[in-house]
Amino acid sequence: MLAARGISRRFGGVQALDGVSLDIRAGDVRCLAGENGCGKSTLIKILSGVEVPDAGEIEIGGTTRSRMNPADALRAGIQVIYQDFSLFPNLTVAENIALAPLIANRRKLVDPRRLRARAAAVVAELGVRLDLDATVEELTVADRQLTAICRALAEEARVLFMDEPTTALTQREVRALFRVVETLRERGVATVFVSHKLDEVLEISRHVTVMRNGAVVASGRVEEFDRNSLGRAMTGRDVRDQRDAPPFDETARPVLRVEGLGLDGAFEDVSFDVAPGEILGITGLLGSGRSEIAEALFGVTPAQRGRVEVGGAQVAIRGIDDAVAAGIGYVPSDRLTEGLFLEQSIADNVVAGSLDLHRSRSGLLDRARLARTIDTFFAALRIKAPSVAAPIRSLSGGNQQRVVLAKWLARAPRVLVLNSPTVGVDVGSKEEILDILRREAGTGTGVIVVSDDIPELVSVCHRVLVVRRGRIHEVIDGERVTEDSILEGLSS
Amino acid sequence: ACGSGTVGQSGPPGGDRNLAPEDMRFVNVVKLVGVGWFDRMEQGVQEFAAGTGIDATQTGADDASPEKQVKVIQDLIAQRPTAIGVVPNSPEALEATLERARDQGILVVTHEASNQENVDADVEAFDNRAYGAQIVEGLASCMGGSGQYAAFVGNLTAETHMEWVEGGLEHARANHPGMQRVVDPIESKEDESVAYERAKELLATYPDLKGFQGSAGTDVAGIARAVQEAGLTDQVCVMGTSIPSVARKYLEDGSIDKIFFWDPAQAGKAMMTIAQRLASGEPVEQGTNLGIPGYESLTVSPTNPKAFYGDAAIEVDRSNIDAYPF
Amino acid sequence: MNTGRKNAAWVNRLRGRNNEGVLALTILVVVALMTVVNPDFFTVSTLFSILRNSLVETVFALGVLIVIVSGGIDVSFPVIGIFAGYTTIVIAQSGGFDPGVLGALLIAVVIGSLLGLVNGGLIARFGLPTLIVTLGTQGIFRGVLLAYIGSRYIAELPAGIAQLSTTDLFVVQQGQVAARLHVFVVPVVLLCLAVHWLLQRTVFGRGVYALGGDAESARRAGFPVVRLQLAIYALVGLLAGIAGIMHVTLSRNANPYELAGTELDIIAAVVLGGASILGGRGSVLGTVLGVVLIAVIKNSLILMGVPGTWQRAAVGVLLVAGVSIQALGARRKAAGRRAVELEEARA
Amino acid sequence: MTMTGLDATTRRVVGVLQERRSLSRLLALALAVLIGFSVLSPGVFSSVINFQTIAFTVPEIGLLSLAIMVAMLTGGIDLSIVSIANLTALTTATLFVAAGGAEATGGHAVLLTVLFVAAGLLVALLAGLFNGFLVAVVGVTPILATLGTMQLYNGIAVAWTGGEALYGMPDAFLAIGINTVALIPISFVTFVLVAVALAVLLDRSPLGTKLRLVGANPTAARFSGIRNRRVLLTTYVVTGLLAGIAGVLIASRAASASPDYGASYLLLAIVVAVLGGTNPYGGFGTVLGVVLAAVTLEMVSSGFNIMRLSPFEYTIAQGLILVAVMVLDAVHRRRRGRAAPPPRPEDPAPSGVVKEEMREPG
Ligand SMILES: Nc1ncnc2c1ncn2[C@@H]1O[C@H](COP(=O)(O)OP(=O)(O)OP(=O)(O)O)[C@@H](O)[C@H]1O
Ligand SMILES: Nc1ncnc2c1ncn2[C@@H]1O[C@H](COP(=O)(O)OP(=O)(O)OP(=O)(O)O)[C@@H](O)[C@H]1O
Ligand SMILES: [Mg+2]
Ligand SMILES: [Mg+2]
Repeated sequence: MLAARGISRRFGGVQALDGVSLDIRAGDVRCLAGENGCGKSTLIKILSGVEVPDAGEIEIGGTTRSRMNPADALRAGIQVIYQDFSLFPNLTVAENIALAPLIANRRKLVDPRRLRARAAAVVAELGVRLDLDATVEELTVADRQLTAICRALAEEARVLFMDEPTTALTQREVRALFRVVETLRERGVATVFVSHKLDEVLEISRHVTVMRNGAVVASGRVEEFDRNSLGRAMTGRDVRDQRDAPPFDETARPVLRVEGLGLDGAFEDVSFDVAPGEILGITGLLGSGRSEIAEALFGVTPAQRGRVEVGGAQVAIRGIDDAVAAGIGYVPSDRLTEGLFLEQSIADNVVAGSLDLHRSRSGLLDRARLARTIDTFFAALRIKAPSVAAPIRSLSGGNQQRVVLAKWLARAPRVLVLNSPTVGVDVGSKEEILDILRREAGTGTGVIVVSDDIPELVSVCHRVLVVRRGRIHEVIDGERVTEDSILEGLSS
Repeated sequence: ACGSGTVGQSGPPGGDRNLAPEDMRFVNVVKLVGVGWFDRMEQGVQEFAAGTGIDATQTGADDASPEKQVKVIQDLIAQRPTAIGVVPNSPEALEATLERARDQGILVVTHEASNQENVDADVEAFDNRAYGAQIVEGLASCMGGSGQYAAFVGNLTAETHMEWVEGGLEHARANHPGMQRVVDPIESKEDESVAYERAKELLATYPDLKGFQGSAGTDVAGIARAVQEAGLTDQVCVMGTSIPSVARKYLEDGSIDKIFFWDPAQAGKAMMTIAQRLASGEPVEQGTNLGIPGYESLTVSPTNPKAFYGDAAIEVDRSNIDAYPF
Repeated sequence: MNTGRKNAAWVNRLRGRNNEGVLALTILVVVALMTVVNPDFFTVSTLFSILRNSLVETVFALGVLIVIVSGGIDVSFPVIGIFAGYTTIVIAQSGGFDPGVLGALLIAVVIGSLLGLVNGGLIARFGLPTLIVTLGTQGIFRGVLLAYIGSRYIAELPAGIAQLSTTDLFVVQQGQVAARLHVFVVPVVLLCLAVHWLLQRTVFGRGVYALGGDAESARRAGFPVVRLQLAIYALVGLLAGIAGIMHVTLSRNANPYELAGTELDIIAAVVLGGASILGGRGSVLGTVLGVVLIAVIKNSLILMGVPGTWQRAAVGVLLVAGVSIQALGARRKAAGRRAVELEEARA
Repeated sequence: MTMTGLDATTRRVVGVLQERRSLSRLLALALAVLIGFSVLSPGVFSSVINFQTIAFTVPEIGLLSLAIMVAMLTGGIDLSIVSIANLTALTTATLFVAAGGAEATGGHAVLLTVLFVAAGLLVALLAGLFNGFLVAVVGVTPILATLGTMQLYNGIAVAWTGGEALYGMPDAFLAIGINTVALIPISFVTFVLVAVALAVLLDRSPLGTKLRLVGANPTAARFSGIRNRRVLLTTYVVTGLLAGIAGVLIASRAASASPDYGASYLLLAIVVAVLGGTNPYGGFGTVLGVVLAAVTLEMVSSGFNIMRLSPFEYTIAQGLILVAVMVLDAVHRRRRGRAAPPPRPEDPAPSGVVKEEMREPG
């Protein structure tokens, strides 16, 4: 139905794809797995006409071509949920969903009522809740992802590519999506699914293709793989996956103490301590208030009530500046918007938060020290890039996230708050990032991980707070931190 | 230095070059090139060149900004012409540049800049205040010697325009006590549409307004449009500086009553002729006859011994418009 | 709680997607203030006069709106306008024929579109930054106009146009002064409606918004981005051509030195009208209000009795105040939206 | 290349590559212009006096272009620079007139000059601060804020002087604009010193990097603990000061101050800034590039004047240069072929990255 033959693509010094071949048959659900930067997205972009390959052929519906453009691909029935969504932030959800088909059908006029009706039908079919008249930029990341999914389903597709479609979704929405995939499969639509969540991969797909460094290294029926073998195929080594929360001094004075924190409409009466070296997890369903707590601690949307003590001294967090001054660092969940300067270099991104700490006595930047800092973190965090001068835009997700981490580690914060730190990060990188957190905690930093990735919480956290409806519902600690107990806390 | 009101007695600056006409090069730098007024001036310069055999040309910038004119003159300095004529956009902004030109032995003759310091001579078509008085006298006779009038200038920073307007106001105060100027001079930004808008606003604000004095060439045209549209062609007098090509249509339909100007061709010729006299060591002084209509007997300015006035103002109304084809 | 939310939504609706409401309110406040200072301000004649002063700017602003919404910027449009307007007159004169109103319009539109296509071609073909291209072409166009087509003031327009110059839609006699509404308000209103329809109801128009929202996404969604950009800049040129011939007609002469230099004012009016300089946002209504606000500010100072030497400063003060009110209003709106969002998250 | 030998701030960004390329292209252009005109008009273009002329004219436009560049680094623009320059000049001139400064000589004159220039620059600083206030605190889009203040500052200048130009500065002051040291105009020396200082500020101080980061992504800057408001305020103070220094040079060269000087500089300064490789949408730009661009355009303009070409032809040439440089760049980029296309300055950030001033509580 759609096939790639020997596709290669080079970006500057990076061989993103190196002779990749792939066959997609009607009714197949094929998973593309691989570490960050192994070329999954690039392959999808080439098959959907967004990127042009250096070499190789694309076979579609019996004809062979060396390149395509997006319109060709759309007309051939190829739909894509892009990793970065590729939505129009300034248009409404309805338009984002139903506009593209009009172009493919070469229509000239837009009838807003029909357009909205079409979008409504798609949203209903998927069984999700979306405000059709909201502009996409007002949406949460999860709703944006849903919008991107709906758009791909608006047209009858023959091949549907989903590049990490579930990163921001809740269980319930993931279920709904899987049901749709199943229906499409029955109708003969082929789906190519990319995800770093191995459980999902094993659950939804029929076939698995594993890529590494731009080449296919394993391919087969899903039954031939399990978590471990899949991880090994992707990374070339065994991926450790068990709980490892290094010990810390529980009696030490807390580095962070939060008492009675409250913000109208978001959370209420939130109190907890974090000891130096402790890794505290905060979890909850989407909309439970977990993210808002993190944002309040960093002063993005400050709390209205309650007190915060850092290192024993009370601090009033009225804005980001207060939080930074108090020694709090924050790794946001939306790293593209809030974490990174995409066009700027790795070097600039790493030091963006600590420029003032790198002054020499003259008040100018101490360039030697600055270079040392950059190189130290570039090496210590094992950021994969040709040089520190490379723009962030050219890095893979896992590496981008390491840069955001480096930015805060360079300030040596007393408390580091991370919001969904491993979203879209491959299993290998994820384990390395968690290791970085363990090491950082080892230096006496208090670490707070806000996440809904339960295995991840189990892996690193000493203690997990479960938030429901804006309140701390349960505190799970010590040996009780298991996937089951957290799931129970979330759903009970 | 020369309180006597004579320039050029000491011979040309930069040593006794005593050049033959064909070895001389004169360049006239105008406010901006391409517009009717300065095209007409260029004709004068060309006539001068043809008559004397001197290589005389005209140049300027593409808009009337002082900084561009400075640049044009500075670039000329590198070419060392014998003399430059300058019609400054902003006399004060040119002082240092003109000084540099003179330091390089270049003769400098200006026009429309009676207070310019770093010049060898300045020639004016007339005394600006007297000219302003002449315009307001015309307005007075049209308005019957009394009533409200308003005055426009191209820019509040344009010194000559301000002198015409103030000279006119003094004349009215002294001779026509019944005449009142209603507001400070209004700025048209040398833009006809602005003059039009302002005139409309003035007519709305001062229902008894009976006269307008324009200064920029397009002022009277804009004012005339406003007056005509308000149906007040016969009730309101419009006069001021302009050129026939701009004003012709309104003079013919009566919405402009009279325009005043001087012939730029003659002025350009006068500048070049003075430059030539200075270059060949002939003096210019009170009473000098340049042999150009309007410049047959120069008057020394009472305030600046290097500035000379002609008597070249021209009044044009419907009856004699056809004599001025520019 | 619920009513609070409804109120917030209602207030947001009133403000409009692009803050048009705040702008309208600002205009009302300014007009009210002026009327208090000088009761004579509030007359039909003032109204007509402000409308007339906004005609040409509005047409230019429509073009600027389209290009700004598409995420680009064009600073060459006034030069294109006067190029088209002046050249049309030169053609008529040298050809010794009277093209009539429609003929003149046609010539101007063709010239404007062609020049716009030059911009579009450079931008779309080579993927160049729009500001830089149009800065370059405005110099080229202006130079070509003045050097090779003409630099003289032309006082006599072809008869058809000359007649249109003084054609009014209607005239209201007010004491000594007659208030006239020029017939051009009709085509300008039609143009506004047409551009509104184009932007809101056609795939092309939504493509302009999509392009301004995210160019790469637009490409991925199958929009023919290159053709879209060509069309956008040609359209800006076309509108500039119309504005240029209108300007010549209204001023009853053709002066090639005019218009150049007004680009920043018009861009500012469009941005004031709620269009985002970063693209993707803006409306015809907002644009018209932006143009009108600036016209009100600039054309009422004599009526206000502001002395000549203070007029420029007064325009500055009013402009700064106007844009500040608008900015504060936009900020409130963002804050309001966040409150609603939080509540919904909890609900 | 050793990692440690690399210096963080100099090798920032692609940038690095891209900027170097645009710099070398500009340099090639400058040399071509220099050689071209020297051949076409031997003895005149390449004369000392002509280079001196160019050195006299570059500082004013160069400083104003640098001001535009600084504003563009943050993704903004400052349209009020020419008004600020004139306001500065008028302040200094007014003080000289009031103090009867024209007659001052020797040490007294020097003292007055220092004092009054400082006062002028203070006015420039305040004007810049007000721009910064509008942009950073009130949240007005820079193009709107500075369009308003451009009119406002110019209006204040007109009201203050009644439109007349002011004279009466002592020779000690005029020396700045007129005198030369070893054939090099003092104003050019001043310009070079200011440019070097600015380069140090932008490349070596924390502020420089912050400025670019705020321009690149204001939201991420806030989330990195950068105080956007303070950075923006400083930005517009710096542009104001640069404009102020330009104003001092203008006044000392023209021996006078007027509210209407330099109107044509505004668009030209924008042209020079973008020709010098500044990205109008923020994040990229170098002092060296802008200086090179200013010198190049001034040379072209001189060459055209000397060749007796009409100013209209120069306008055309200026536009052609701008477009040609950009087109060459684009073609070159394509020919490099398969390499990743450097992000177009215009490409809005990928979806999700909404370039919007970040929500700032309180
Ligand atoms: N436009 C680009 N310019 C330069 N390099 C690029 C570009 N796009 C991708 N790359 C590089 O190509 C390689 C493959 O990237 P790709 O996005 O396909 O990875 P991926 O497998 O999708 O990773 P992830 O799981 O993080 O999404 C990476 O090294 C990336 O840095
Ligand atoms: N002009 C339009 N504006 C908005 N939406 C449209 C428009 N035309 C079609 N659509 C929507 O796009 C969807 C797919 O288009 P398609 O051409 O298959 O529909 P259709 O029902 O066959 O239309 P038609 O009867 O006009 O041919 C339709 O469900 C419709 O809701
Ligand atoms: Mg990917
Ligand atoms: Mg159909």
